[in-house]
Amino acid sequence: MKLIIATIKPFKLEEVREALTTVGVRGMMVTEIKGFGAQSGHTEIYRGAEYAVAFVPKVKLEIVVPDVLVDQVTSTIARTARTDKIGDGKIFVVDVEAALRVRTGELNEDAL
Amino acid sequence: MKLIIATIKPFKLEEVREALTTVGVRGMMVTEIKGFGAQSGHTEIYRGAEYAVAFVPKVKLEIVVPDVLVDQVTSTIARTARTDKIGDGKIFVVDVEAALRVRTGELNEDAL
Amino acid sequence: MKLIIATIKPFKLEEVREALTTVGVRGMMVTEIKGFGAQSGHTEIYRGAEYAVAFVPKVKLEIVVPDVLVDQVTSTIARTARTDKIGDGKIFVVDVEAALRVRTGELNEDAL
Amino acid sequence: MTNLKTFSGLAALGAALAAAPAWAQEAADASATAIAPYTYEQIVEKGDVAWMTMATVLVLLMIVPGLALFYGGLVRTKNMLSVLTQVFAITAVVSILWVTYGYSMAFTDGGAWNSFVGGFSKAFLRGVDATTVVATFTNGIYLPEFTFVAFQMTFACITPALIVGAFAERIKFSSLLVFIILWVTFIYFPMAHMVWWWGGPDFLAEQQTALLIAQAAGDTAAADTAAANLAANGLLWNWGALDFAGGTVVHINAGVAGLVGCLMLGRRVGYGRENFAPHSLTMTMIGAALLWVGWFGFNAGSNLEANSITSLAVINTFVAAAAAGVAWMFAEWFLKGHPSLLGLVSGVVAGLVAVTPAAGFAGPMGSIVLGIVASLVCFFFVAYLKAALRLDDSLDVFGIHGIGGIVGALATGILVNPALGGAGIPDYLSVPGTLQVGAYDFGFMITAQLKAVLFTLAFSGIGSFILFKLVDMLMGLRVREDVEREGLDLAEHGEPAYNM
Amino acid sequence: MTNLKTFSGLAALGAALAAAPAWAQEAADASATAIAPYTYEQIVEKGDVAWMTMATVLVLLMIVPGLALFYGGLVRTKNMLSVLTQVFAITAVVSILWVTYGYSMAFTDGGAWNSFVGGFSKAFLRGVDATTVVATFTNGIYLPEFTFVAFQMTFACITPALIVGAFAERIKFSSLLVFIILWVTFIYFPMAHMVWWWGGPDFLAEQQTALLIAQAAGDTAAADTAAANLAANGLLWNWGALDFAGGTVVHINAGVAGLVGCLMLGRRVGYGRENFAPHSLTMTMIGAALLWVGWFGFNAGSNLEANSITSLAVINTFVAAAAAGVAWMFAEWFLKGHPSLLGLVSGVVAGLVAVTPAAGFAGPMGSIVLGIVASLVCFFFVAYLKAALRLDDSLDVFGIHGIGGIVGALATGILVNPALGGAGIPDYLSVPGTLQVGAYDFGFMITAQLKAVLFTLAFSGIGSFILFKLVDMLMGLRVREDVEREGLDLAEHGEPAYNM
Amino acid sequence: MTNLKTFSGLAALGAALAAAPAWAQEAADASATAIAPYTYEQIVEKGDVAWMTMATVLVLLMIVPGLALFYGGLVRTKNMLSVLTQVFAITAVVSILWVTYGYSMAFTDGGAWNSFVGGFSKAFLRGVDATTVVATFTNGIYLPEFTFVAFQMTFACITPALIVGAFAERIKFSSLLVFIILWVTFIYFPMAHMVWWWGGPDFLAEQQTALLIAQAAGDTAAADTAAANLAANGLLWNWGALDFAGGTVVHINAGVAGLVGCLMLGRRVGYGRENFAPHSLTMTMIGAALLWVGWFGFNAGSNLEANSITSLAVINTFVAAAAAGVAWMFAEWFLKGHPSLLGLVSGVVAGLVAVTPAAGFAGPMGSIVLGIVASLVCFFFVAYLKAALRLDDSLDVFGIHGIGGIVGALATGILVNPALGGAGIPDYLSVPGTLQVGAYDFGFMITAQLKAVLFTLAFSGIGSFILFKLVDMLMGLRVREDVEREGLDLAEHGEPAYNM
Ligand SMILES: Nc1ncnc2c1ncn2[C@@H]1O[C@H](COP(=O)(O)OP(=O)(O)O)[C@@H](O)[C@H]1O
Ligand SMILES: Nc1ncnc2c1ncn2[C@@H]1O[C@H](COP(=O)(O)OP(=O)(O)O)[C@@H](O)[C@H]1O
Ligand SMILES: Nc1ncnc2c1ncn2[C@@H]1O[C@H](COP(=O)(O)OP(=O)(O)O)[C@@H](O)[C@H]1O
Repeated sequence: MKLIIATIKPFKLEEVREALTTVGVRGMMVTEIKGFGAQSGHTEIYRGAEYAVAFVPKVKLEIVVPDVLVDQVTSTIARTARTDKIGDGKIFVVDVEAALRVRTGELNEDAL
Repeated sequence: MKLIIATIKPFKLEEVREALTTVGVRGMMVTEIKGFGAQSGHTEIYRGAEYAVAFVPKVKLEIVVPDVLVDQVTSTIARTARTDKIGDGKIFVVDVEAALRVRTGELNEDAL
Repeated sequence: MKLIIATIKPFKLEEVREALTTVGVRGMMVTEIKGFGAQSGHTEIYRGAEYAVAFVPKVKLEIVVPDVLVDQVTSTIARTARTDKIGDGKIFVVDVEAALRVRTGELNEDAL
Repeated sequence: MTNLKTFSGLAALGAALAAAPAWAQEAADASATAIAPYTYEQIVEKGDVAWMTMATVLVLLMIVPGLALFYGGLVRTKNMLSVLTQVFAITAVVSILWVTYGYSMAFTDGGAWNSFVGGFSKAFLRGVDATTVVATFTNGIYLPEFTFVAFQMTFACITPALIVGAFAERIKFSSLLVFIILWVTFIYFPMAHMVWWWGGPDFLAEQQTALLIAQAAGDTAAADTAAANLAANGLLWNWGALDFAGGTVVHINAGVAGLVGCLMLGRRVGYGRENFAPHSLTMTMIGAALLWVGWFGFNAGSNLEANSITSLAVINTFVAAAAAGVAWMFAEWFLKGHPSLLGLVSGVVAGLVAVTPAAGFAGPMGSIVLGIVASLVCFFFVAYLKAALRLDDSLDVFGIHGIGGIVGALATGILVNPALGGAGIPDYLSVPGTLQVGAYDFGFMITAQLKAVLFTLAFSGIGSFILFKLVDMLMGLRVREDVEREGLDLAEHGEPAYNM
Repeated sequence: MTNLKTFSGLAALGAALAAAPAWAQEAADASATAIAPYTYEQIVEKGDVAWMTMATVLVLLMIVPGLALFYGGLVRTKNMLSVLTQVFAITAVVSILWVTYGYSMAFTDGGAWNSFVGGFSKAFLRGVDATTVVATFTNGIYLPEFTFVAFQMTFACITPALIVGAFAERIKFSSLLVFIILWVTFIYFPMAHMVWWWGGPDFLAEQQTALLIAQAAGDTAAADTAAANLAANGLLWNWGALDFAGGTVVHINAGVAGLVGCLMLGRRVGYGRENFAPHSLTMTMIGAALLWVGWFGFNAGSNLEANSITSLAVINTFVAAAAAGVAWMFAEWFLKGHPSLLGLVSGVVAGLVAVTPAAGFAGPMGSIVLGIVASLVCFFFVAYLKAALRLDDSLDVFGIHGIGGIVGALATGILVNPALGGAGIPDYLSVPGTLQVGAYDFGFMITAQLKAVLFTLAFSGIGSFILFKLVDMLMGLRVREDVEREGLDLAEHGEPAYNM
Repeated sequence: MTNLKTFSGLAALGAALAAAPAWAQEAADASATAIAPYTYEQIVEKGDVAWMTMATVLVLLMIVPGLALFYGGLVRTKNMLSVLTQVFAITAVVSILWVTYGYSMAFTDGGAWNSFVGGFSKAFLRGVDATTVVATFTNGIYLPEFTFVAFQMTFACITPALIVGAFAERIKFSSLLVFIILWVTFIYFPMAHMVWWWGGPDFLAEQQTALLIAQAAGDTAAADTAAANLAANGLLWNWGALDFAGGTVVHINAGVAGLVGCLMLGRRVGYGRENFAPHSLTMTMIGAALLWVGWFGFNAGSNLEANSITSLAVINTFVAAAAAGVAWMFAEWFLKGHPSLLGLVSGVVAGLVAVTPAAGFAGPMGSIVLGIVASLVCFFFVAYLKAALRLDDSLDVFGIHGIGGIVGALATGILVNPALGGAGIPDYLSVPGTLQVGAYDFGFMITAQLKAVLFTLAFSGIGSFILFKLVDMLMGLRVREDVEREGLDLAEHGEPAYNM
């Protein structure tokens, strides 16, 4: 199993989630994060005090999938999240050694 | 060392934290996330506009533990977080190559 | 490539980010989390009801870097985040198998 | 001196007199010998000034923070500041227009154009000072003109601010400001004049008496002058339309402008697919509550005096809102499964809108019925029809202010009937110098109200369309798509609402 | 005509007269020859109407958004909307009950039941119109009845809304609505009648004069009628209990009902283990501030006129709240280590509750002392006793309104003493047609206040118990455990408060 | 009886009379034979009481929740409660000081010290009761003294509360409380006395008449007494400085104290490096709106009566704020690229500050100009000069209240000119018993205003410095660095503002 970590633009979340459902993803964890990267943040001015905000709002997806699904999932995310503008995000893949479903005690791929 | 990633129901957090303390866990990172899975979200209606919210609030725990503790920790979480209702959550295990305590510079298992 | 997970004190974020930029880090994901560890939380009192809050606010950084940068990045974080008080945080290193930049389709180290 | 509001029995009577000297002649014959010219004093009472000052403050409270929060809570976090800024800026800009030329356009004689709009004789408040007064609805009782200027200023500010809800989350701020300046100038100030410009009870008594004397004396020229003076009111006032506190001028007017605006700007990006859920119903609750609180200034202040009718308007405003809130809540509970807070407060606002034209005319029981009916009609529109029409009136300006205003305006013509507990149609002419309750004529009243509603729909609808078009051609109405995605707060105003 | 509030010296005197004709006879003998029937005019002053209209608006501001936010901020995010909806819906429902039958039950003569409750002669506000008036506390000065109906309506709305804090985060919305409808009908309307129903100063002067004349003339029948009229007041009023603005009727009444409710519903899931910390003390601060602001309408409005006593009530209300806030803050700082905002505003509310029955009777220095004492007693109850008793009165309805109300009611009997700077006991009978300050009798006053407190505790306690039981049997009072865990907002109202 | 506010034409005249008996003698000769002692009645009108009661409530609304939210929204989340608690606690503490000795220090005769401060004759409100009255600005019209005590109490509460914005996010709560108690005692109460203590129109007419009679009769002793009485006003009042509602006493005073405080406490940790962005502009908007709403009580209440000048003050307050908001918005749009909400509301507050001393003296058009000018000056200070000076006046207390107050005070001297639409300089002496408009003398007026501004800057600046120093030595002003990092909420008050 692999843990796929993807960071995308927030308004793409719904679209990506739907696309992933169709390729068989049945669960994920979604976190609102602040992204730092090539896409630059905005500048805020409060009564003359300027703040350059280095971070932009992003959404991070964490999805554990069986090895066989990895390619399909990454390419689905890549396709759906893409807007061709800077800041579209990244996808990382990390190895997962074990998985467990709390409710049933099922293990590994059965737990996904 | 392993990184144990667990997603549980929010109201179980306090109970799980206490149980883990008793088996020797001395630290963790807790994040509020939106979970997507078999447990379905609710539907909200605003002046006639309906929104089916696909996500349910969950809490994600990330705990780095020495290899010897992995089983005990996962089973403790599994036992404590269980309500036998859909959405009880998952536990994933990922390998960690190194750890460091910022304050002291201690490394690996000493850092936990 | 490695995923460096670091948890630091919130007010150190800006300093750490700047320091990392100078050693060549060009992106990261930042999450506000609740940390549990040796640093104890505070106690709140509401009309006589006391709540000991076990968690303290922390910031979690997740940074994927080429293997060659790992040492420099961890040491930079360790140096900058350090205040010598309890709760300065930890750094963990996890192996990353693949990376992809959504916008361009670039892979692995090119994607960072 | 001048005054607001339509007392239609009288209007009808005045018009009839002007149009039918023969009939009037007969009436005059009977009593001619006894008639002396009508004289009167102008008394200003501090209790009235105290109340009207507070009423003015209450209407400002409705706008900021009231309306700003009510609307702001309903948009997404990323557009919160844009809505707050729009409401705040409109209030500031329009109040300046009001004292420079708006008051004059609404509340002076417009000469040849007097049916439609006033003139510029009081521009920059020229001639308005600490000694000038305006008439109330009671013979002999007057209000300092400054007090009236201030009270009516708040009405001019809130009406355009209501509109922004219809196209929230997508309009360009600069274009909105230009549109609003045009809209109050060409739509609001004339509408206020058409509905609320009249001479006041003493002026009418004076002219009516003069008419009778002239007729008795056979002095046709003097009779014509008096008859013309009796008819020198705003257009809708002369039609005999009743509007206690602004059902047509404020609510239908803003509702239609909103409808036109949301159609011309088009639907929001993501409409029907993305979650547009309110970012903070807490803020919406605060806003709705302050609207309710402030609305007592709006409705009961429109009585211009602190007397028992003021309190009647308070009770009507209270129970119509309450009944409407409860009605919406139960309708939603029954048909959609949950009694939501948003439903409850939407009902309250719908009830407040509907009772506005009726506040001093209906009785408390009539107001309860009015609240329930208006609420259910608005609920049906907003919860079913709007979705069916795929109308993206973001915050239901038309669905609540437009529809609620129409129901209220029509119902006012019914509930004013004393047989239904209403206050009856005011008649200042039969016994000049006193306020009589005129005979209630269902056909006349409902026609007058219907004409007023249709006129407002047409005038505001067409006028707003032209102005939106103009501004669109000049500078574009809508923000770019990526600005809309990012949110107007950062893109247009350079700040996020929250840094928590 | 009718009026509110207890002027006990007079009540005592009236009762004495009715009970002891012999004594009265003697008094009569002395002056019989000189007595003429008492006549009076009914003057309505616009300054009073202006103030009472604003006072009415201020009390609504206390409820929504005031109380709603004060309570809402104290619950967890997941229950925010439920509290807001409860407060809003109760206000809407009760206002409708008020105009349909509540006003009549509270403020009309109840015939045989008159000691306890009024009748239905003014149901649907029948007979109340723009010309009817009610007495104030000054001879000859009257208020439009509509004004009084509106002002008292807000009292009827806020009292049941106060109760919901006691069992917040666990009650079923439908059951709550049913309970509240029963509660105002069987507890609140009668209580208001028992404490505030009296004839007004002119009526009493008239009857007292008639009594003396009849006694001088030896006309026993007429004397009996007059004596009966003098005693035709509410039960607690006749006991001579003082309650300027509702210490018993509103605060003790709601506090006890809350206590009974929280005991019957049981503790919240997770009580003592989970963190029930307030989700937004910012909202609680806004609510507390608006309670303070609105309370001037509540307390100073209860004077019914705009005169120097109104301002005395303003000062008392201000400084009692301030002193109570400071006292709680320092007590907490000293005993718990921090001066918290929640402590400060809890003290302010406790002070406001305590000064309510005393607002027009005490002097400013007495009010400061009252604020401090009430605050410390409430603090002790809430911060120590409540925990010891494991009482889950979620938002301290009993701890603040119940306890604070009891302290205030008893203290009113002491602070009214002119020797302590108080206004003294009103006496309208010694010199009919004028308001005299009666002699202060500590034993009598403290007994009267104590009786009033105990009666309210018993009546409201037992009555509320029966009504809770009934509703529980009918439909269950409490939500299911998983609903409570998920939060009432989503489960009961289908919305979350925030989507940030 | 006593009263507030500077009517400088009269002050100047009074001073001249006292100083120049010879000149007065001549004046006296002309009319001596006809002069009778001046007698007058003291009429209290309920309309005035109604309005002033509401004005009092409105000023409290400005403080809590108004000012608390305006400031609170601008700080970081971790310091939210500290700001709310500071504002709330100051209000509570100062109100108690006010009734115990503050009112007496401000509004009684100070004997030998009378130019600078009053005495303790009314400490604990001794001698103030339901029958005592104070003068208004109209001959023969009086206000219950309780009403005046309550209204002025709110001014005493808001002024110190304004200061806390200057050193928000770093002051120790205990030290702040001690400082504020000292500050109101040694700075505010004397300032109020110096600017607002005078005898009232009837007292002046009485003394002026007595002076003329004494001079005609050649009774030097009596003439000297009368002349002394005419001059027995506060220092700045005698200089002829105009301050309708507190430009000097409240705004410059608080602004300077804030400036001194922020310099003495030093900059916040992280100044210039960390992001100090406001945590909730929504709260700031609510606060700004409530400041605007409540400011009508502040400015129009300062008229003490409900008449046309009240409404003039309402209009001026409305349009000055509006113009100032729009001016700041456009300046920011043009120079910084975005029209921000914070800019808009900052402008509104700057306009409100500036119009405060002018509210009843200027005309509406003058007020618009004043709003624009004051706003641009404040904008320039806050957006450019402050950054250049690296001044960490956290919430711009000096930049808005200090600077705006100075612009307003000076402009008042200009805009009062009837040639510019102003109300003119009041003169009660030329025709004793009536209010005349005195001749306008630019040089005199601007000098008087400038002297008042400079005196306030010096008195408040030096006095505040000494008090800050004292408290710093005694107990330290600033929290420890780690407390500042963690946030004052948890460290000082033991609670976080939000648990969402
Ligand atoms: N494949 C997955 N990868 C990552 N997280 C998952 C995955 N599947 C489920 N989750 C997480 O586990 C939570 C519970 O899963 P769900 O399918 O709803 O119920 P159950 O735990 O009973 O199987 C989800 O809300 C989500 O946060
Ligand atoms: N090295 C990295 N490690 C972890 N996350 C990264 C890294 N680089 C970028 N990111 C994440 O990806 C997001 C997008 O990256 P960015 O450089 O802005 O644009 P692009 O995706 O077009 O290359 C960032 O906001 C950040 O959240
Ligand atoms: N075993 C662990 N796994 C994951 N995170 C941990 C672990 N131990 C500590 N942490 C994180 O590190 C933070 C700091 O740890 P703590 O024990 O408080 O102090 P120190 O860093 O000085 O050892 C914690 O708040 C928590 O977020």
